[in-house]
Amino acid sequence: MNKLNLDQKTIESCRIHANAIAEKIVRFIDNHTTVSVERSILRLLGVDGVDRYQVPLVNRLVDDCLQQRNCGEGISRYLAASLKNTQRNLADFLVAYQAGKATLAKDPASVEETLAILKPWIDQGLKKIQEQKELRNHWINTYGTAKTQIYVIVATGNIHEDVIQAQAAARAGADIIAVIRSTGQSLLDYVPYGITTEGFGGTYATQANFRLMRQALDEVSKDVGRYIRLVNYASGLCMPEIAAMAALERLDILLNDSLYGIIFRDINMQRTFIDQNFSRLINAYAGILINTGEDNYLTTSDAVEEAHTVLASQFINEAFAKKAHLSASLMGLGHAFEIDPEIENSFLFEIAQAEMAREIFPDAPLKYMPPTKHISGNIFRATMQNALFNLATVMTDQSIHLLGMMTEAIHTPFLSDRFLAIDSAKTIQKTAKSFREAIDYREGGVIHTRAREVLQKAKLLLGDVEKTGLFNALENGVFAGVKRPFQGGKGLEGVYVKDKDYVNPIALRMEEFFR
Amino acid sequence: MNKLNLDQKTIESCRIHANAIAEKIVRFIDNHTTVSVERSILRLLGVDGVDRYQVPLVNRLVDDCLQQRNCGEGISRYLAASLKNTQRNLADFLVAYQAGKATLAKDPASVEETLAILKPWIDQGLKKIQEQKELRNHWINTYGTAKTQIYVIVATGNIHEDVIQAQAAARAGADIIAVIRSTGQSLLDYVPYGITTEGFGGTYATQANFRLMRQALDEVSKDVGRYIRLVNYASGLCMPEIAAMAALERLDILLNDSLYGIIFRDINMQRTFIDQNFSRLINAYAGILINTGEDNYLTTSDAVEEAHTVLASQFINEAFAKKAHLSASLMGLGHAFEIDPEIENSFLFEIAQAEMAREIFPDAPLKYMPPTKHISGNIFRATMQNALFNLATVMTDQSIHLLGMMTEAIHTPFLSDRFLAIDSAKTIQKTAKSFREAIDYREGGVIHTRAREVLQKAKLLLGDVEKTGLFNALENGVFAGVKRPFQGGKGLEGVYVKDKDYVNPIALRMEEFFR
Amino acid sequence: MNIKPYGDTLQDGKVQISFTLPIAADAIGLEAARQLAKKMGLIDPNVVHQEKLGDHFSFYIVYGSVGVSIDLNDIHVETFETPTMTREEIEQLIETELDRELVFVGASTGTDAHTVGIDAIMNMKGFAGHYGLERYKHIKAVNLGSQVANEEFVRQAKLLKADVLLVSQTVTQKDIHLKNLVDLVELLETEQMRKDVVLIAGGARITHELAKELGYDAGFGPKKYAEDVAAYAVLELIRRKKQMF
Amino acid sequence: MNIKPYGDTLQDGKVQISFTLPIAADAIGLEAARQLAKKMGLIDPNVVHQEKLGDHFSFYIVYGSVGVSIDLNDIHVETFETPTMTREEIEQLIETELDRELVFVGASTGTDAHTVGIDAIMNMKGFAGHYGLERYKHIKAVNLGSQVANEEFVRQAKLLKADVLLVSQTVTQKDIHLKNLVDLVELLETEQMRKDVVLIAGGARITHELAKELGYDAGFGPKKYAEDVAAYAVLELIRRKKQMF
Ligand code: B12
Ligand code: B12
Ligand SMILES: Cc1ncc(COP(=O)(O)O)c(C=O)c1O
Ligand SMILES: Cc1ncc(COP(=O)(O)O)c(C=O)c1O
Repeated sequence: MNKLNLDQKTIESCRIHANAIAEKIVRFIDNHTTVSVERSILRLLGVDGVDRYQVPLVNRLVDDCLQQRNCGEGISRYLAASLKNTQRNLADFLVAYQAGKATLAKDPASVEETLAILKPWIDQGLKKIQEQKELRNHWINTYGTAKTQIYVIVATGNIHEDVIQAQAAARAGADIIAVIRSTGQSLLDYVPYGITTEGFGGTYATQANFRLMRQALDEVSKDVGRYIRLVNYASGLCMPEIAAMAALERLDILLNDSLYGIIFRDINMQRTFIDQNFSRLINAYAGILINTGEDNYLTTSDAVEEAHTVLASQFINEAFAKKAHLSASLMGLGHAFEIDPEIENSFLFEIAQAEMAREIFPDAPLKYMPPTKHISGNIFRATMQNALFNLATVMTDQSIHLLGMMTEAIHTPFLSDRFLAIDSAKTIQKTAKSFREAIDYREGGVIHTRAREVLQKAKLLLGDVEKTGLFNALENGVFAGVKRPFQGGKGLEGVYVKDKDYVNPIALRMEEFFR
Repeated sequence: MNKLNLDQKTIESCRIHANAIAEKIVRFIDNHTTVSVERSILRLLGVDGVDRYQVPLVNRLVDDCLQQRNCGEGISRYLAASLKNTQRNLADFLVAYQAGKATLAKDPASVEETLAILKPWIDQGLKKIQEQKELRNHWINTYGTAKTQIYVIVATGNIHEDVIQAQAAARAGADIIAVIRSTGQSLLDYVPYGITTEGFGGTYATQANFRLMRQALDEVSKDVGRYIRLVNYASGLCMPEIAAMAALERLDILLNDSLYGIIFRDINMQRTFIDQNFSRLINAYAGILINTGEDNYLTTSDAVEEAHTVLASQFINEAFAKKAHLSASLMGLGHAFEIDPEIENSFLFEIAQAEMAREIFPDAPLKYMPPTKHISGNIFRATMQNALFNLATVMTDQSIHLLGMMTEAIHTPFLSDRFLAIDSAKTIQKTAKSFREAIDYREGGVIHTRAREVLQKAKLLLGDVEKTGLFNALENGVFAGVKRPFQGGKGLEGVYVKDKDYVNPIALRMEEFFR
Repeated sequence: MNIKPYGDTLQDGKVQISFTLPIAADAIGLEAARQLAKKMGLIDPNVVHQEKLGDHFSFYIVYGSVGVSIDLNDIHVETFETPTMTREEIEQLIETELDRELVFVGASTGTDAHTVGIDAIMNMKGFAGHYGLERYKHIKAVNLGSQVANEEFVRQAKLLKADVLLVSQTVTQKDIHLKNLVDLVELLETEQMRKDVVLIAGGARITHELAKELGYDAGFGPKKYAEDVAAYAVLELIRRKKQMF
Repeated sequence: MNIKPYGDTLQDGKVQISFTLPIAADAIGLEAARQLAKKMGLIDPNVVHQEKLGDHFSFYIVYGSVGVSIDLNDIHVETFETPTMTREEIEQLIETELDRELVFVGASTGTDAHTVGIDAIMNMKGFAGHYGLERYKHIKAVNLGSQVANEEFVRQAKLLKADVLLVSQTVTQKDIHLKNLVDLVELLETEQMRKDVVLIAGGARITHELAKELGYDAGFGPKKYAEDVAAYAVLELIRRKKQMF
């Protein structure tokens, strides 16, 4: 039952605008590839490992391709040619390549040849993903999914310490564990390798770390009788690669949003839209839920004035996700409880925003972020703010409930911070269980009025963005007030126009799957 | 606008039962007096001070009366006779009496003579009270009264330290300061004298302490532009005496409830109902708001099962208050947020209870107590619980908002505890300002249903109590599950049947005022 | 084994502290807070919050790492882990080892009006799902209620021939409970009854260590229920009985 | 003057502490918590809460009185009370004492992506009602944004002939900010630019003391705004100018 009775026509208009906005970008995307897309293909074909300077083989191969050849033809065609020329299977070729005994072919194979030669590895990669997907579905069917899932982060920098804390959190009631990445990883144009024990404000996302944590969570899932979901970030310069690794290692959720990278990490917009599209295709194929980053806008710009930008961005993200075959059930659109509590009726504004998201995206597993910007070193006040947030989550029936920490303004969570947060969230879930069904928003009340206003403003904004185009809009700073030039930012050098004979054999097969 | 639409007929029935219950007790009260009532008369006539053993003169005089004469005739008649016999004015007589140079008259004066002789002192006492009342009204008219007033306690045992903390709290936003009494004071059959600097879990209630604190609050009231109200306890064995002192020293609110004394302090029920009646008359005359103690029941008995006893008791307290001429605007009926948060939907039960009280007693300045029983040493969890309570206060439009302290399970409040509590309450008042007007309770939802149930059960209970009589009901343990015998408990020895020529000259004049 | 507090990494020593200082909320206050934390053993204390509490007070929240650690080998908890026994086991034990009705007399003494704690231990209904002593076979549980003066308590104990005395104290402000508890011991000694009873104290702020210090046989705090108390008392009575022969 | 923490009575010394221990939540844990509090100088520590955090960790909340006190005479806050000046006063000061345009170059350096802090100081709009440096007459404020490598920062500073460098650091986990801040000083020294600029650090966890230690001229933490920074920098530039003659 809709509690706000928002105007369906306005919502529809928003979707039409958003679709048109995404459409234009997708046309651009379709003509381009990036180094990271190419590396992801290699990863899904089974290329792994690093050289003795810790440079991943996938980077070595793609760099070779770049330096001597044209990446716009697609790494796959060179790889296929190499296998053909050397008459080796992939594993053997890689050993030889790494030992300097084989090089990447000078000329690419044809598209047909490529598909034929690589077929065994394509099959193998996709099969592995499908197996992981089935395994996940099996777990979920066995244990079910909480209506509101409790999401906490671990971020010690040391994966072993993270494991201890993740398991403890799961036992205490957490449903979802996110391993925050070390600051700066999103700016690296490669994915670090192996188990890592040192990071800053987070732990490096590596395939080995993924595997270690997945195993630990599977273990604890059995004990607690809940499937504990694992989260990482397919964001920054290696979006599709992380998605590929996540698909292979059965991560369940990925923070995955180019807009975040553009705005907050100054990643070049061309690069990251292209990367995002392939990463979302992989996610859709692997059944990985994505979380978008709209919540971050309000940490930078004013939460009262700019609330509609969050909604507008959610519509755009929805449109992009649809185009990458993500179903609504995998669109964890983000929003946040970020208004200054010193503003009169700000709690009601928050409720309006959260309820609006719920009503407009009824099938999306919305991700609701806690207050962060207006949390100070006063841990007691923070505890109070988080209690209000926890109640808002129950009131508006959010799906993914990222818990606020009392030490938000101080450090990444201590073990005890997480426990106290889980205690608060679970207690409020219980004590206010049927709150949503016990109240209605009064017609003309602050909540009602606010929701309408925000929706209206989002529609106008989307109309404008449709007119100027998303690239221009980003240049003009529509989101979070941050302006980014089309040619600026990090990673543009990794963008290539596709040759007319370009092929991405993985994407082909995945697209087929969805047809 | 009523948010629960409770059945008005059921409410009316409750009031009829409660009135009948109180009626019977009042008939009993009318035939009796107590040592404390008599001492109060003396206090209002201007008798003050202690002897060299720290025994108050009012106790000395009434004890004399008891030992040698019949208290049922009323101390006033003996005092009047003494003045007449010694041809002294009151002050001189008291000096002589204290020096052992005069004694209390052996025989009482007649009623007419008594009224005539004591008139100057009666006039003087009542005038003082009226002046204080006018002063209070002046302050209130100047500064207005917050819709929801923030109430905090000070309880250091040292009145000077209390003063510092009370002023600090007022500056931080508190509207009402209660000075908690030292444990055990309510069992003393006299009121301690003078400024005190040592108490246990509270500070002794003395007239000198009252004056000191009133002065300090007047000072700070001017600075903050709000009239800061002062609270103490007219409860225990000296109910009417404390009321008299409070009237003279311009206290604004008194905790004043015999049921509390009976149940939690094992005060004899006869004694305390008689005491209460006169204390409430004084309060009515002085414009002092009373707070009743129903909130305490749920600290002892189960808050879910016994919720209706709180409502029933509120009806009874209302009936008693009416009989003592207290207007609705002076009936600060008590209730509390006391359900275990681990119980499903307990927050909704709390809302139901609080909203119900609001709807049934629309003109009463309800006093809402924070969670106490279910607060543990986990100060962070307590902070969360108090946040929910603060929100409930806003949602249900309570009048007097007693703040919960994070250290409730540990000690009486530290200075910082009070600040953090005020910060939470004020922030939530702001952030959720129009919450009440933005939501409705859904027909058939948990809140609605619960309120109806509780009201229905209260009606049945009141019907039963009417049948058995309140004295019997207390013997049977209807409230808080505590049984108290009619002849048991403390203070019965201070109860006397009124002689047919008994007179209480103060009560006479006050009753006249209300006619 | 040496252990330190744990923030998010083993041996990081992280602790959180808060306190008020009776000075204004300025740079001097900040530095005073930092120095206080240092004196408490914090290395590099981080004053994460300063709040003005009126003009003459300021509140601080500090995080930091303590240098000190605790050697677990140095921890000697008086072996006072009461054996976990069920009500039935305890009843059985009384039957086989003592074979008589035991009398437990309890009260909240002095001016303390808190009964919920003593009721939790004694009354039929018990607390948090643990039945109280009244429900035990072979135990006569007499709950005198609250605000019972020590003299009255001792008088009743004598009268009822109590085997076990249960004293509850909740109000602890300015250490009022200490005085009250010590007075009772002295009174029992005067009356030459001390050795004839198992003397037990309880309450939210009572620990076994404290109770022993004050001359009690045992002390019980939060999260202790009737079966803990009964098990301890019965075993102690059995021990005393055996000693006598 | 000697001061102690204040609970509800002068000199009562009351503090609150919380921490986690890497051991189970049992009697040994309780005692370890108590002993730790004692080692931190608490007299009669009161462990008011113990909570099980999984099987291998336990959380404690402790109240108690510290024995130590702070002598206010021992507190020497480096006289770094920046004079409270308004924007207009600062502009005036530049005009009369320096008579030229000053160049302030700022950035959030290293991999730090937090811009809100440096924006608060530099951007037109400012923060919490305090306009930023861009709005000051006679100040050219160049905000390079975030994630600026030290090398790039120094290059721009040179290019722009910066008088004042403003460095913001927000992420402090595992002391990443220390490395970053120190590297910048070294780079400036290598480039022989250190003495030519007023070098200022800022951020939520930056204190003046820390900044000085790391070789900066000043450090600014929370609740500091453009006028504090500008006043300090301008006065420092004036001081240096006077010294030169
Ligand atoms: C309920 C309550 C009341 C009720 C009591 C009703 C009743 N029938 O008991 C009422 C409302 C009457 C009340 C009044 C007052 N209270 Co009161 N009250 C509380 C409250 C909220 C809960 C206590 C409780 O019942 N806990 C539940 C029981 C089950 O726990 P427990 O007592 O710890 O018992 C367990 C164990 O300790 C143990 N145990 C307890 N006793 C015994 C005995 C033996 C022999 C054994 C073996 C075990 C044992 O077993 C129990 C089960 O595990 C606390 C705050 C809090 N959340 O703790 C304040 C609190 C105890 N009260 C306090 C005060 C100051 C008062 C007053 C003095 C205030 C005043 N000046 O007006 C008054 C007067 C009472 C008096 N003089 O004693 C303070 C005490 C501060 C201190 N440390 O000294 C507290 C901490 C509140 C506060 N922060 O100010 N109170
Ligand atoms: C907003 C925010 C973000 C936004 C930043 C958006 C933006 N455009 O800046 C986003 C969402 C992008 C973000 C991302 C991350 N963040 Co962040 N973030 C915050 C948050 C919520 C608020 C910070 C803020 O803006 N404060 C408001 C400003 C005005 O305050 P301020 O910076 O202290 O500035 C004042 C003073 O310090 C001073 N000042 C500041 N700089 C300077 C410079 C000079 C020269 C001077 C004179 C003065 C000065 O003046 C200002 C006004 O008084 C804090 C938590 C919190 N509540 O504090 C976490 C927080 C800072 N983030 C944190 C982390 C770990 C991250 C991530 C690394 C997490 C991850 N691994 O994904 C990422 C990546 C970013 C990165 N690598 O830097 C941690 C840092 C932990 C630590 N101590 O190291 C915090 C504390 C959260 C937490 N508890 O984990 N974050
Ligand atoms: C979509 C998205 N990506 C990434 C991040 C994390 O930042 P980074 O990995 O760039 O440090 C966030 C943080 O909230 C996010 O929302
Ligand atoms: C009506 C009433 N009287 C008195 C008290 C305080 O208790 P006492 O003064 O008996 O210690 C309370 C406590 O809440 C109360 O509600």
